[in-house]
Amino acid sequence: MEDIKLIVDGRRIDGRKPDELRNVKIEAGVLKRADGSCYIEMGNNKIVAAVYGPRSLHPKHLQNPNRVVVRYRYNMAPFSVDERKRPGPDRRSVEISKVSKEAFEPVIIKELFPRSSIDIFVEVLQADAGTRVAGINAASVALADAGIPMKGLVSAVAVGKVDGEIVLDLVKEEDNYGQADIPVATFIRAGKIEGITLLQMDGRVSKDELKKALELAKKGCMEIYRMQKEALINRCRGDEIVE
Amino acid sequence: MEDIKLIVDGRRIDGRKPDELRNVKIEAGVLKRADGSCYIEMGNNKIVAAVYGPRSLHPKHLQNPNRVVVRYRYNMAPFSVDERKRPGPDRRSVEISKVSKEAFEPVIIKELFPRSSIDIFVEVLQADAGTRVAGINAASVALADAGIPMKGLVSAVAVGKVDGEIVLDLVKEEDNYGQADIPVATFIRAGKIEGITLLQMDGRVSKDELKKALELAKKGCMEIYRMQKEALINRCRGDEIVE
Amino acid sequence: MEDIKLIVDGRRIDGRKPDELRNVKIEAGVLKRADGSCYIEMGNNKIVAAVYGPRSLHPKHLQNPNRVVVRYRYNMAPFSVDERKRPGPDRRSVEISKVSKEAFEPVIIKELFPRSSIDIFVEVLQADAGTRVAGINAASVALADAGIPMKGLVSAVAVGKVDGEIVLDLVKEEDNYGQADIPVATFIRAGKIEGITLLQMDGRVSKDELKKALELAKKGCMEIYRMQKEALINRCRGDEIVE
Amino acid sequence: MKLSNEIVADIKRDYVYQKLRNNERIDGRGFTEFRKIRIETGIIDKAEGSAVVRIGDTEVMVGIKMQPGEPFPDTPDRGVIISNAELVPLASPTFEPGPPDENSIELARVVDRGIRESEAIDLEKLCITEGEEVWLVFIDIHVLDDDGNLQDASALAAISALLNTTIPNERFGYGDDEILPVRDLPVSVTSLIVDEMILVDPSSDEEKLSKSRITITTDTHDNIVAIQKSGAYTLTEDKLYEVVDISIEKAREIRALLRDV
Amino acid sequence: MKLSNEIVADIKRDYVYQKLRNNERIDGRGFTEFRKIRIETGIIDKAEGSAVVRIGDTEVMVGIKMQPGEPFPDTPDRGVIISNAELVPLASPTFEPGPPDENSIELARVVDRGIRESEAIDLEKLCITEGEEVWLVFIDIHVLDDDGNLQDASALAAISALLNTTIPNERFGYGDDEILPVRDLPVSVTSLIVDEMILVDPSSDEEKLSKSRITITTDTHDNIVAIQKSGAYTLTEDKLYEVVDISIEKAREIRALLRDV
Amino acid sequence: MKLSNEIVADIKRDYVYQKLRNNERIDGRGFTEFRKIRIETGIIDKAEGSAVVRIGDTEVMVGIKMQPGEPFPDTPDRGVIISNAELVPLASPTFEPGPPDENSIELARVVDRGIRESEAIDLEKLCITEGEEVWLVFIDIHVLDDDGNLQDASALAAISALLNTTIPNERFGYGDDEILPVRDLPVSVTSLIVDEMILVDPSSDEEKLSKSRITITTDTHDNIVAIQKSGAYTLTEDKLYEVVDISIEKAREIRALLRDV
Repeated sequence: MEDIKLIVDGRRIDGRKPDELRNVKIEAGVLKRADGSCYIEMGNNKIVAAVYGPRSLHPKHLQNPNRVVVRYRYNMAPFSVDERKRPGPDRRSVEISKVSKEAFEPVIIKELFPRSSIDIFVEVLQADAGTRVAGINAASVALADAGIPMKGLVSAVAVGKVDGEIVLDLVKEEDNYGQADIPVATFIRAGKIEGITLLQMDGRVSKDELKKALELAKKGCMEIYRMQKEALINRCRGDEIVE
Repeated sequence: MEDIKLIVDGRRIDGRKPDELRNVKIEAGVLKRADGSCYIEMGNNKIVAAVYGPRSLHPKHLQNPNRVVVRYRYNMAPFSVDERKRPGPDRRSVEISKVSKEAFEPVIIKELFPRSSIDIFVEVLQADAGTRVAGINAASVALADAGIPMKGLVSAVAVGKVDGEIVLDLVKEEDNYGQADIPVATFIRAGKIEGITLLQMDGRVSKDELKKALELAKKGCMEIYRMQKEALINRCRGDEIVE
Repeated sequence: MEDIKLIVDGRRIDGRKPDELRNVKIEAGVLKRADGSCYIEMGNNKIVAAVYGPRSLHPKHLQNPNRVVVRYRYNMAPFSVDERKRPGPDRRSVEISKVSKEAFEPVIIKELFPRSSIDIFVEVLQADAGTRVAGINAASVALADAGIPMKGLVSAVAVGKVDGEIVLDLVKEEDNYGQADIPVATFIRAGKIEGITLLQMDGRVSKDELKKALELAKKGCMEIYRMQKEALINRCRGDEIVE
Repeated sequence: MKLSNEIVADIKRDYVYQKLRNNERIDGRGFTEFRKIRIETGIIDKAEGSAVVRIGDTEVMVGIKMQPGEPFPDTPDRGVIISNAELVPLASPTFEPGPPDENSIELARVVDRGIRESEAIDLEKLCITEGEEVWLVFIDIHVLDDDGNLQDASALAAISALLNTTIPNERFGYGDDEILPVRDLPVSVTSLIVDEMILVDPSSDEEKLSKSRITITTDTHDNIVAIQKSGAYTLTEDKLYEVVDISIEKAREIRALLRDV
Repeated sequence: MKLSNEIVADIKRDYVYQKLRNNERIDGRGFTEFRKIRIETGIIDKAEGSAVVRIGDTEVMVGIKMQPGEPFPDTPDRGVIISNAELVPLASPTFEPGPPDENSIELARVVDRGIRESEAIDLEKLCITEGEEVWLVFIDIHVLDDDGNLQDASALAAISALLNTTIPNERFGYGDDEILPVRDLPVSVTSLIVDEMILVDPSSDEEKLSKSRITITTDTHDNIVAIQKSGAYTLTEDKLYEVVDISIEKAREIRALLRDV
Repeated sequence: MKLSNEIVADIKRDYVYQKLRNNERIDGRGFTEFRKIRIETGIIDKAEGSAVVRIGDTEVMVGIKMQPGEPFPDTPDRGVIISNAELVPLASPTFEPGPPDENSIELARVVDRGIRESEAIDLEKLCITEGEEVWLVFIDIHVLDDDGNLQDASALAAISALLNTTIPNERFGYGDDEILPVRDLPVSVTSLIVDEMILVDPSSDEEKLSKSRITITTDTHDNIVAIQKSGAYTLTEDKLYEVVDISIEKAREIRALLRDV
């Protein structure tokens, strides 16, 4: 497996340069019933996110008297992967849901809605590496679409090491046969990265490679951020046209 | 399989005519602990039903402040079918429980017992096609035996299409190799059918065949109704003797 | 299998005499977070017990307004037996937890802590026959270590029939190939056995053999009782040294 | 927060009902008129077949996965259909995470019955080795937006996805990929009964008025292949036959859309 | 509603207890007397064996199903017994739907132990191919009416059903059907301890007084094959031996009934 | 009872925090200092390998079980690692019985990632028959006492137990037993972020102040093989690199202890 060349003449297997994102398409407000929603395509990932809330939380013992409870459910459709996935949460999706929730909690202004919940649902309809970061990008737009008060947006990408090189936004083959995968979510306020709210890594990198990877991640997150803002602006325009 | 002849010279594999019920035996008040109960044999089906309630419903969030909550649990004993059934509800029994509950709700006078529940339990001890309708027939008598206020009785049969003919009360082979199976429950008040409270169908019939099938179903339900009444009368007599 | 000789010249396969206990090591107060704890080795059994409580019990509907609720969870580590045990309770551990809880309830003074719970947790780290009685011995010390008011201690052993002889404290091979296994827990107050609080048996014994077995069990329990007391005394001494 | 929500819901329900009493549906449709139906297929490359169906704002995705597996003992030479529905909480404020409840089980089973009883899939062509290996066809219904009438949207998405399905022979070393043999087009039509009125293709606002539904699934020959009365109500025979007539007619219209897929 | 129910229950409990203090059981039985026992077998054709046992108003059905399956690695030449009890909510107002709780698990395991330890079934005769295939014997205990002493009713129904069981060789192509080889008749006798009194075969009214039970299962040679102390109480040795004597005697009486099955 | 407990907890939390503000940890440690680490191996004979690790009063046991099983289709010639953590309620007043929650799943998965990504186990040597049978390596993490920093204690116990593991070839008839080939020593170092402070190896009292943790796992060549930011907080890059430097240094110290195992 290690003899597969994933980068040839500076081009990756899908023709991208190392620091290039896949095609990204973001659309806000795609669902009627949800309070906020977003559809995202990041390469071959197809993901829809919905937000409900703030809404009253039951049973009562789950409530927090001082702030809203944020819940996050990352879920894969059974047909989203090569081998049919059994419905329901597995260990991987439980972990992803946990760290994704933690990526949003520092950004949501939680004190405004005591005893309530904000529920974020992410459905992966088709998966091709980087679903957790794509899901976070969609969830971020869905939260804004739902009018949830936030200090900024959360924008996320995966970076990694492939054929010894640091690359942005891995596809499945790069994830499987590369040397490292590093999902990163950043909190961006007014066009400025305030810090990292999700960071995981598996693989093998030196400290210097990690630094280089995070530089690339920041570049990628800023690009995502611009596309998220654009999707939200389009959404507002759409609303205006309707009205 | 399609070449098995299920009707020969107007007689079905168990010797019945197309519009004939299997032997039916109904006995009310067979259990001590339940508030009402009934044992039924419909052909080789052997089923016992019990009713508990109206009784207080916990936890509280399940209560309805305006009317009683009707619950229905259809369950098959592990030894009731050819291949041992794993204990616990499967998808089929969940669906049957739902539509059976809905067959009774229009007939039970629900406003009298707010915040309470009426629990109907149906245990299939031996199964031979038509268990859901047999279970409903038993449950109907058990409800009356429990003294639950009702606008009438629910009487049910399956009709179907076998070898191109519309027949009443299918046995297993007819269900497996026939062309249609149509369970029907009717609400009968003072000897008059008020309407249909359960109706399902799978197979293939024309609209005219459906009409013919429902005519036959009504006939069957009226026969069942008479036997249910008889069982209840016998039950009262039994009580008198005891007292 | 029955031709394996388990007792030769009055000596059992591990060299013990029929009325001899395995090596027992008891240490109280081995865990920091628990309110009381105990580690026990009984032969190759390695077990740790912890007690939490009395503590408030939630959800409320589990509370008893008149006395403390005692809960007991016997659990085997996946690596404690030859073939890896799947994590989580199985039917055997549910039954053991039930009868072990019942072994303690007559001894704990339950009226002092209404609406609260005392939670006893027993983790079997390595199993070699007699884990339930070893667990009870550890739990008994852990309860005392937690300062739970009790009328006495619970001391337990298994007795059994091996090669036709009544023996004390069976090892795995004796349990597997012997003729009977009888776990016994006794309630001992001020050095006197007040009665039996756990008794199970499977195998085949006559009434006389049962009597003989219980005599041996009482002897074994008294020995265990002395070791439990010693462990508790050592624990107090240890506390003094620290203070 | 809950209280005012409930008041708004009550007012809305009254409004929908008053309109109906004046022979109007709130979205201006005729009583037997479907909302706009849109069918898209082939959106999920990872699936052997897929479709998204939108009926008004209701949106359901179905993905088909196929894999070799064991046949049932009593049908050793036939493929196996396994239908499943997930009412994921993304799709409605009333859906909860967790294992399928009675509503999602009923939804999947009624879809399954329509496909199975119309013999839409030629299961005998899905035998690999008799008695040992056949194709399992997983029909996974994934509801994305519940604005009412999930039953018809799910059934339509299922048959649309099947029409779009390829048997992945190559991946498992069984020769060239083939088109899944679909030989009938079952279409389900659901009506809501409100008082004496029949409302075809109810929206979620209308479903709040009443849970008295009936679904009639018909095949290309106008035969009825599945019926499901759902909800606690008494149905008269006359009403039933009226619904059957409507359902046959509506199914024909919808089937025409399927022919373009 | 609950409150008045509880008051009635308290009054009843007091009444039962006062009678006992006057050396009377409410149904007039002697302290070591069983209620009327009725055994019916062969009622379920779909099962390989079946029985209904009634002890007074307590009613338990047991069905036996047999199918070929893998032996345990350490007993490659022996059949496998799998016992299961369902305390279905039909049988008592206190039973809840759901997976088996500690009471139904204990019930099934104590029944299982009596059958296993008495070697009632000749498991070596249930080997089909050593190390590969043996008969699995499913003992499914289905409680229909719980008027007390489920333990003895279940054990008696289990052994009665086994006596009535046919090995379904034909269905699986292993030659002619055979009678299941049963070579012992374990009988369990349960006593309730109330203060210093021993109440054999407690009714549900009596079980409300105390949960202090002990079950002694004996074989045809009066050997003890299973004991289960159940309930949070302290048992004295004297009481135990008294119970053992009673249980051996009662089991002999019940075993006579089994010989007529 | 609960109320006064909460007041005590608040006072304690304040005290811990005030000390920190004065540059002191309550147990007197330096900010990058670990508590005393003790490693014991080989305590469980029934397991193929085992270890107990104590970091201060935190105590974690890991047992390794090995058994033959099927490889994953995409790695037919490699053994399989299965990691599992049980946060049994014995170990902390906050753990509840029940299936693994998000915390125990995260714990196990981060341990697993360190071992997997460092290629600590030579999985190719665990192939028995390519594509058919390989060794399954079960890493079962059993937490006994949670006084903080379970993550590092679990990771250290896991690699210690692996160093102590024997492949049980004999039991399964595959020749002589062998030592499990371990070729790297991944070590994880967890820091708690409190305001701008970095607290290496947080105790449970410190974990009550903040849930903002980061775990860096490094291999023998000081490469980073796993990172997990855990907790709802914003991490700055500078802080991250500071933590990475500390973690590499601390891991080296701990790895020296492992060499004596």
